[in-house]
Amino acid sequence: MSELAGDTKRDLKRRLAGWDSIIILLTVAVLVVASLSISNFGTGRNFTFLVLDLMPIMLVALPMTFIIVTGEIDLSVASTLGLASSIMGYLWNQGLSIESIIPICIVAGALLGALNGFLVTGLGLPSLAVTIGTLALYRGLAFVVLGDSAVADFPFNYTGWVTGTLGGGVIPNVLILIVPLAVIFGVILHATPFGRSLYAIGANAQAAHFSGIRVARTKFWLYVVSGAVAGLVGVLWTLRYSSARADNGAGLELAVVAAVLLGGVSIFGGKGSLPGVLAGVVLLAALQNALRLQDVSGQALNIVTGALLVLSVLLPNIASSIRSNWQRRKLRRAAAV
Amino acid sequence: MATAPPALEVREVTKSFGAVAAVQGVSFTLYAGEAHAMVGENGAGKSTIVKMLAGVYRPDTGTLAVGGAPADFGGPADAKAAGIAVIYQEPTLFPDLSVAENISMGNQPLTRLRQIDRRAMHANATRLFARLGVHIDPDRPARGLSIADQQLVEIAKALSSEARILIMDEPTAALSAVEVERLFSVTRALRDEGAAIMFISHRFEEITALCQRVTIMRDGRHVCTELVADLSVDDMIRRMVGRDLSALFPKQDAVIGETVLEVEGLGREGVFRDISFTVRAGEIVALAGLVGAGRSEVMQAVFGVDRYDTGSVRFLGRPLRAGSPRAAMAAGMALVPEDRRQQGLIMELSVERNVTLPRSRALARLGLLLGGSERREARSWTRQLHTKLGRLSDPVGTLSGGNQQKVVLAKWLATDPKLLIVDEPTRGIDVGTKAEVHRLMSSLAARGLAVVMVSSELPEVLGMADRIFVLREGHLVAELTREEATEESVMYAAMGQQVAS
Amino acid sequence: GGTTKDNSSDSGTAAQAGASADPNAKLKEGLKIAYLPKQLNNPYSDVEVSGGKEAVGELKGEYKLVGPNDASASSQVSYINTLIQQQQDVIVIAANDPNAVCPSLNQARQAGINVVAFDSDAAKECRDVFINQATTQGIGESLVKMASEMAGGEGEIAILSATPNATNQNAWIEVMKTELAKPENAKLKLVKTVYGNDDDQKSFQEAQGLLQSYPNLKVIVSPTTVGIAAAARYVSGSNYKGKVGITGLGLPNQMREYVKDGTVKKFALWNPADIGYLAGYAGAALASGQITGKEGEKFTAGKLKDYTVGADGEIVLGPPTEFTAANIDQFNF
Amino acid sequence: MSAALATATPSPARRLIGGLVRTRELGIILALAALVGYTAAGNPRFLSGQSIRDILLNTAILAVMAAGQAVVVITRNIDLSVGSVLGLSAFAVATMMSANPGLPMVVAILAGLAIGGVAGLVNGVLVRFGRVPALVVTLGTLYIFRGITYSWAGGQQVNADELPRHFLTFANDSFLGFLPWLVLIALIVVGGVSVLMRNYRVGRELYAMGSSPEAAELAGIRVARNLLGVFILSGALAGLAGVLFAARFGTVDAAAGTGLELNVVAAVVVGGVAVFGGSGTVWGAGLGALLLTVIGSALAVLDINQFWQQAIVGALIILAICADRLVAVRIARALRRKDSHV
Ligand SMILES: Nc1ncnc2c1ncn2[C@@H]1O[C@H](COP(=O)(O)OP(=O)(O)OP(=O)(O)O)[C@@H](O)[C@H]1O
Ligand SMILES: Nc1ncnc2c1ncn2[C@@H]1O[C@H](COP(=O)(O)OP(=O)(O)OP(=O)(O)O)[C@@H](O)[C@H]1O
Ligand SMILES: [Mg+2]
Ligand SMILES: [Mg+2]
Repeated sequence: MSELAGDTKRDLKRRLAGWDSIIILLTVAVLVVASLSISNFGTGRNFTFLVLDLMPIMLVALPMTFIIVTGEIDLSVASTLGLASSIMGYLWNQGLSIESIIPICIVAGALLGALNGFLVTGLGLPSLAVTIGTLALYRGLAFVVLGDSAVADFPFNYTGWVTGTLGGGVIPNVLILIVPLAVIFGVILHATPFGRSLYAIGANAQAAHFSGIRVARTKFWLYVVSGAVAGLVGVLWTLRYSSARADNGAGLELAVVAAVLLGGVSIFGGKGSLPGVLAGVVLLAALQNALRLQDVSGQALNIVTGALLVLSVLLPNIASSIRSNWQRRKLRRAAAV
Repeated sequence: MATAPPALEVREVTKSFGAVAAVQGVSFTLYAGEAHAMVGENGAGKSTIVKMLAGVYRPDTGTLAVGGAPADFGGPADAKAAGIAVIYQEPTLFPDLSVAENISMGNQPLTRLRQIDRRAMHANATRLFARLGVHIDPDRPARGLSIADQQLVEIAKALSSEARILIMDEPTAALSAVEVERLFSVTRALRDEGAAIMFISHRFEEITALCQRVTIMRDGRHVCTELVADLSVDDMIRRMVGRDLSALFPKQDAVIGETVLEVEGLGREGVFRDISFTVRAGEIVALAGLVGAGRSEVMQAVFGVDRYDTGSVRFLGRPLRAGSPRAAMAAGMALVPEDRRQQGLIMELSVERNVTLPRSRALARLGLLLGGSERREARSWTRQLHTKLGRLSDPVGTLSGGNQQKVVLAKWLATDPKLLIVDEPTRGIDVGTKAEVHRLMSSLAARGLAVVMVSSELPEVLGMADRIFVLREGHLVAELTREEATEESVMYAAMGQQVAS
Repeated sequence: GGTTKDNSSDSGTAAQAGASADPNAKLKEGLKIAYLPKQLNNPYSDVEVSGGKEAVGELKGEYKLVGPNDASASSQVSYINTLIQQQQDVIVIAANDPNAVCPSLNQARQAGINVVAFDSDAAKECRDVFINQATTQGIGESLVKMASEMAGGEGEIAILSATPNATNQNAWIEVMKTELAKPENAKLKLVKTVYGNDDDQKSFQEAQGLLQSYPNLKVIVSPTTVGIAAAARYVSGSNYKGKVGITGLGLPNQMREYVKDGTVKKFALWNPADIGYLAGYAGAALASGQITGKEGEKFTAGKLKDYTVGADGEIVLGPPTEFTAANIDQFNF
Repeated sequence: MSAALATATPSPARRLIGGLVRTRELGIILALAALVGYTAAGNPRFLSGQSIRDILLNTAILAVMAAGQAVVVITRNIDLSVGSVLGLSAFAVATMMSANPGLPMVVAILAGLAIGGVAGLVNGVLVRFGRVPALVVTLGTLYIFRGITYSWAGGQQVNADELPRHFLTFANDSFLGFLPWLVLIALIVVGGVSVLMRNYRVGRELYAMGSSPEAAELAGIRVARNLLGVFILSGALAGLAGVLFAARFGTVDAAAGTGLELNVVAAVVVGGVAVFGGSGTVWGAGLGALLLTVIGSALAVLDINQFWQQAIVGALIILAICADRLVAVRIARALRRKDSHV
C-alpha cells in the first residue's frame, strides 16, 4: 500500500510537470500580470467582454477536444455554426417563435454532425478530407438558406440575456452555460470509462476494437455532439450580434484547433486534457484582449498567436532533450572516473 | 578463429532509460563464420543491445568496434553502412509499399539514369523468397500480411542487404517448425560464406541447432559467454534465471464439462471455409497449422473482431451476435491476440490503463472511475504474471517484448472469462514465464475454464492440448486427441503430405 | 431579408439624445478620435482614414486607427469593446454589418462616446450621424448612366459586386434596378449580379465567368474598387479587350493603366480621403455639442466648408467625380 | 518447385490488378470528363480557346502548390502555411519588381523560390528538430508568415501600373505561341516531381517515411535530410506560385492567397493522396487541382445561382473522395481474392 502511495505522489509530480499544467500556470500568470499592468484590463466590464469573446471558441473546443483525442478532426464546425445561424434567421422570418427555433437549430447542427460522422465512420473516409468538404458544403448551404440578407430583429430579452450579466454585476450570463458544460465534458473525458475509451481509440483504434470498444459508433456520436454544440453556438452567436447571417463565424475552425493544440492535445490523438484546453482558450483570448488594449495591431496578434502555438510544443521538447543530454553527460563522466 | 580481427566487438556498453538500467557493462565478440546466440529472460536487455548495434540507441558508455576499427553510430544508416543488417523483434515494414519495395528499400537496383529498376527489384524478391521457400507475391502491399509473413519479409530484407554481420532478434517467434528449418538452412549457408550471425531466441532447441557460442544475460548484465556444446539446456536456463526450473509443461488433468463454444460451418470469403468445432469447459483445444493457414482469422471471427460470411457461433447454448467483440466479452469470452503491438496493447497508455481497459465499466462507481480500484487490479495481475516493470503508470511501450505479452495476458485474464482464446500466447516469452503461463492456463482449465489456443509451437501444442484441430489453407483438415497427436501426425495434417527430410 | 424593426429597448435612447445642439460651441481640443474601418490594410480604407488623420491633426486631437484584418462584424465588435475600455471620445466606424455592431455601439454611446458612421452605415439607432459618400440614389443613377453610355443605350450588362452582404453595394444595386426598369433604359438588360467578395482573385474569376456565360455582354459594372480593377485587368489581358466595357467605382491610381490602354472609358468615385476628413470634423462637432445628429443642424468641416445634417442623421459628402483619360492624371489616390 | 511458381510470367489476374492500380486516378478522370461534358453541352463556349486557356492558367498556380503539398502529405505531414508563403513571396517579388523594373523574369522566379524555400526550411527545422507535429508548426507559421507580410505591407498595394510590362505579360504570353508559360511551368513541376517520387530512390524513401515513420528511421533512411528537403520543396513551390500569382493578377496586397491552404489540401486529397501518408501520386494531386478549378469555372459558366455554388463545390469534393475510396476498396478486394486459396 505504501508503494501505491509513493506511485501516486510521483505521478502527481509528473502531472505537474506536464504541458497542460504549464499552460494553466502560464494563463494565470498572463491574467495576473495583465490585470496589474494594463489599466482597464482587470475591470468587470472587460471581464464580460473577455468571456463573450472566448465563448464560441470555448464551447466548440469542448467536443473538438474529444474528437482530436480520438485522432480525428472536425473542420466543419464554423460552417455548421453559420448554417445554424442562417436557419435561425430564416425561421424567424417565417414567424416561428424563438423558443421553438433554438431547439431546431441545435437539432439541425446535430444532423449536420451526423452526416460528418457517417462519412467518417460509415464510409471510412479520412476526417480531414471529409470536413474540408463539409466546410464548403455547409457554408454554401448557409448562403442558400439566407442569401445575402441579414436578419436582425430578434427579441431583446434573448439578445440582451446573451450579452448581459447576472443581476447587472460582473458575471456574464453565458457563464451559466459555459461552466456546467465544461465541467460535464471534463468529467466525462477524465473520469468515465467512455473517456478512457476515447484515449484508447486515439492511440490505437485496432487495439481498442479488440478490447470491445465500439470505435465507429463512438466517433459517430462525437461528431453528432460536435454538430449540436456548433448549432448551439450558432444560436448564441446570432443572439450576441443580433444578426443572423450566412457568413457568421467564418474562419473560426482554425482558431478552435489552435486553442485545442495549444492546450496540449496531440493532433495524432491519444493525448491531452480538458483543463489544458480551457486554459489554452483563455490564454489566447486574454492575450488578444490585453494586446488590443495596448493598441498592438491585429497583424502582431497574428504573429503572437502563431508563435505561441509553435512554442507551446517546442519549448517542452527542447527542455526534455536538454535534460536527457545532461543526464547522458553525467553518466559518461561517472563512467570515465 | 582468434587470428582474424573479430567482426564485431562490444566493450563494456551501458544503456539506461531514466531510472531503468537496461544494459550494464556488457562485453562480447562476434566472429566471422560463427553463429552466436544470446539468451536471457524477458527484459534482460537483449533487444536494447541489438538496438545499440543497429545504431538506434547510442550507448551511454562503452564502445563498439567493427572489423577491429572503433565505430560510433549516429543512426541506423551508419550501422547499415558498416555492414550490419538487423531483424528487429517487432516487424518494421512499410504497409503501403509493395513487398518487393520493402525488401530492397535503400539499395534498390538502379538503371543507368539512376532510376529504380523495378524488374530487377521484383526478380530479387522472387529469388529471395524462393531461397526461403515461401509464397508471397512481391507485388502485393505489405499491409495485411500476417505476423509470420511479415517476419519472413523481414528476413528476406536482411538477406538482400548481403551484410557481413546479421543480427536477428527473435526472428522465429512467429514461425512454425517448417519455416524455422528453412531459415536455418539459409542462415547456415550465410555463416559458412563468412558472415557473423547473432541470434536471439527463447527456444533452446533452436540455439543448440544453429549456434556455436552463446552469451547469457541476466538483469542487464553479462553472465557468461560459452561454447554451446559445453552447456546443457538446463545449465543455460540456470545461469539465465539464477535458479533451477522444474517441468516445463505441467498439464493438469481437468474434469471436462458442458459445451461452451459451438462453431458451425463458419466461412469467410478468401480466408477460411466451413469450420465447425466445439469446445467444452475445462478443455484446452489447440488450433495447429502452418503459418497463414487461417487459424487467427477463425478465432478473430468467433470473437467478433472480424466479420464472417457464413455459419454461426453459439456460446453457452445461445447464439452469439456476429461482429461484436463487446457482445462476446459480455457473454464471457476473451481473446489474447497474436499481434500485441497492433491489436493487444495501446503503447502510449500506461500499464495500468491497458490492463483495466476491458474492465473499466465494471470498475467504475456510479459511472465514474475514481480512486485506486484500477491500480489495485492492475497490480495484482501483473504480479501474478511476474511482469518486470518500473511503475504501473509507465507507458506499456517501454516494457520489453516479453513483458508486454504478459500485460496482454493480464488484461484478458482480469476479465474472468468462461472461454479464453489465446493466439500465440507465449510468443517471445522466456522459459520461466512460459512455464508460468502454461501452469496458469492449465489451472484455469482445471477450474472449468475453456481454452482455445492457437500456437505455432508444436511442443506447446502437444504438451498443453486435450484436443488438436489442424487447419490447412482455411480448411479444417484433422481433429486429433491428445493420445493420437505426435509431431509427425500434426505436421502431416498441416502440410497435406509426408514431412520431408 | 429582415431589417431592424424593434431592435432593443436602449435603441435611440443614447445618452446625448435629449441634449440640444449649440451651433456656436467651440470645437474642443485634445479629443480622442478613433477610426475603425471595415478592414485594415485595404487600399481604399487607407485612403479614407488618411483624410481622417489630417482632420484630427487640424483639430489637435488624438488620432487612433484600429481594425480587423478580415472584414467581419464580429471582429469589429471586439475592437469597439476595446475602444470603450479605452474611453475614446469619438468612434468613427465603417460597419461591416449594420446590426451586428449595434449593441456594442450603443454601449459605447451609453459610455458617453459619440459614434460617427462613414462609408458603410450602421443601423441608425446606434450611431449619431452617417457620412454618406454621395446619396445612394445619386450613385445608383450615375452607375446606370455610365453603363448606358458605354453600351450605346442597349444590350446586356452585368454587375460584379463586393460581398453578398455589403450594405452600400446592395443599396446601390437596388437603385440601379429601379433605374433600369424605367422606359428610357428598356433596352438595357441586367443579366446577372455576381460577387467577388472584394477579393482580387475571386473577382478576377467571376469576371471571367461572366464573359463566358454571356457572350453578348456589353458592359460589366462594378461598384467596388477591388472588383472594377480585377475586371479591367482580366479584360485588358484577354481577347475581350475593346469589345466589353468596364465601369463602376474605382481608385484612379489602380485604374490609370486601364484607362490609358483603353479598356476603361469612364468610371466614378468621390474622394475617399474627404469622407474620413468630414467624419473627423463631424465627430468633433458632436463631441463639442455643435450638433446632436438632428436634421437641419449645421457645422463647418475645415477645408470642406459647411455641411447640414440631413434626414436620419445623414451627411452627404457631394456628388461623385467621373474619371476619364482626360482628367485622370490630376488625381493621386 | 516454388521457385518455378513464383518466377512465372505475370498472370492475367496480376495484370488486371496492375492495370487497376495504375488507374488509381480513374475515378477523378471520369469525374472530370463528366463535368466537362455536361458543362460543354450546356454552354459550348466552355470549350472555346479563351475559356480553356483561362482554366489552365487558373489551374497552374494551384497545381504548382498541390505538387509540393502532395509530397508533404505523402510523408505523413501537412503544410498549412502555403497560402501565407504565397502571400509573402508575391508581395516581396512584386515590391522588388516595381522597385527594379529592369530585372528579368528569371530573377523574379528565383527570388520567389528562395523566399519560399527559406520559409519551408523554417517549417522543416521546427518539425524535425523541434519534434513539433507538422500541423501545429504550419498552423503557427500560417499566422506568423501572414503577420510578417501584413506588418511589412501595411495597407500598401502593388498595382499593375507599377509593375514592369514584361512581368505582367509573362502571365499571358505563351511558349512557342500556344503553351502559356504558366501552364508550362506547372507541367514541368508536376511532371518532374511525379517522376522523382515514382522512379527515384529518394521518392520511394518519402513514401516509406509516410507509410511508417518508425520503420523509416530503423531502415537507415536519412529522415532528417529528406524531411527538410520536403518542406523546402513545398515552401519553394509556394514561393514560385507567389511569383506566378503576382504576374497573373497584377495587384498584390498583404492578403494575397489568404485561405488558399484549404484549397491546396482539398486538391491533394481529391487527387487521391491519403492524408495518413504513404500513398497517392503527385500527378493525381495535379488532376485534383484541375478538377477543383474546372468545378469553379463550370459553375460560373452554367449560370448556377451564386449562393449554390459554394455548396456544390463542397458536395463535389465529398463525392470525389467517395469515388476515390470506392476505387481503393475495389483494388483491395481484388487483391484479397487473388491471394485467397479457399
Ligand atoms: N524505450 C524504453 N524506455 C524505457 N525503458 C525501456 C525502453 N526500452 C527498453 N526498456 C527497458 O529496458 C529493459 C530491457 O529491455 P529489452 O527490450 O532489451 O529486453 P529483452 O531482453 O529484449 O526482453 P524480451 O526477451 O522480452 O524481448 C526492460 O526493463 C525494459 O522495460
Ligand atoms: N488484413 C488482411 N488482409 C488480407 N489478407 C490477410 C489479412 N490478414 C491476414 N491475411 C491473410 O489471411 C491468411 C490467414 O492468416 P492468419 O494470420 O489467420 O494465419 P494463421 O494461421 O493465424 O497464421 P499465423 O498467425 O501463424 O501467421 C494469410 O494468408 C494472411 O496473409
Ligand atoms: Mg526483446
Ligand atoms: Mg495467427
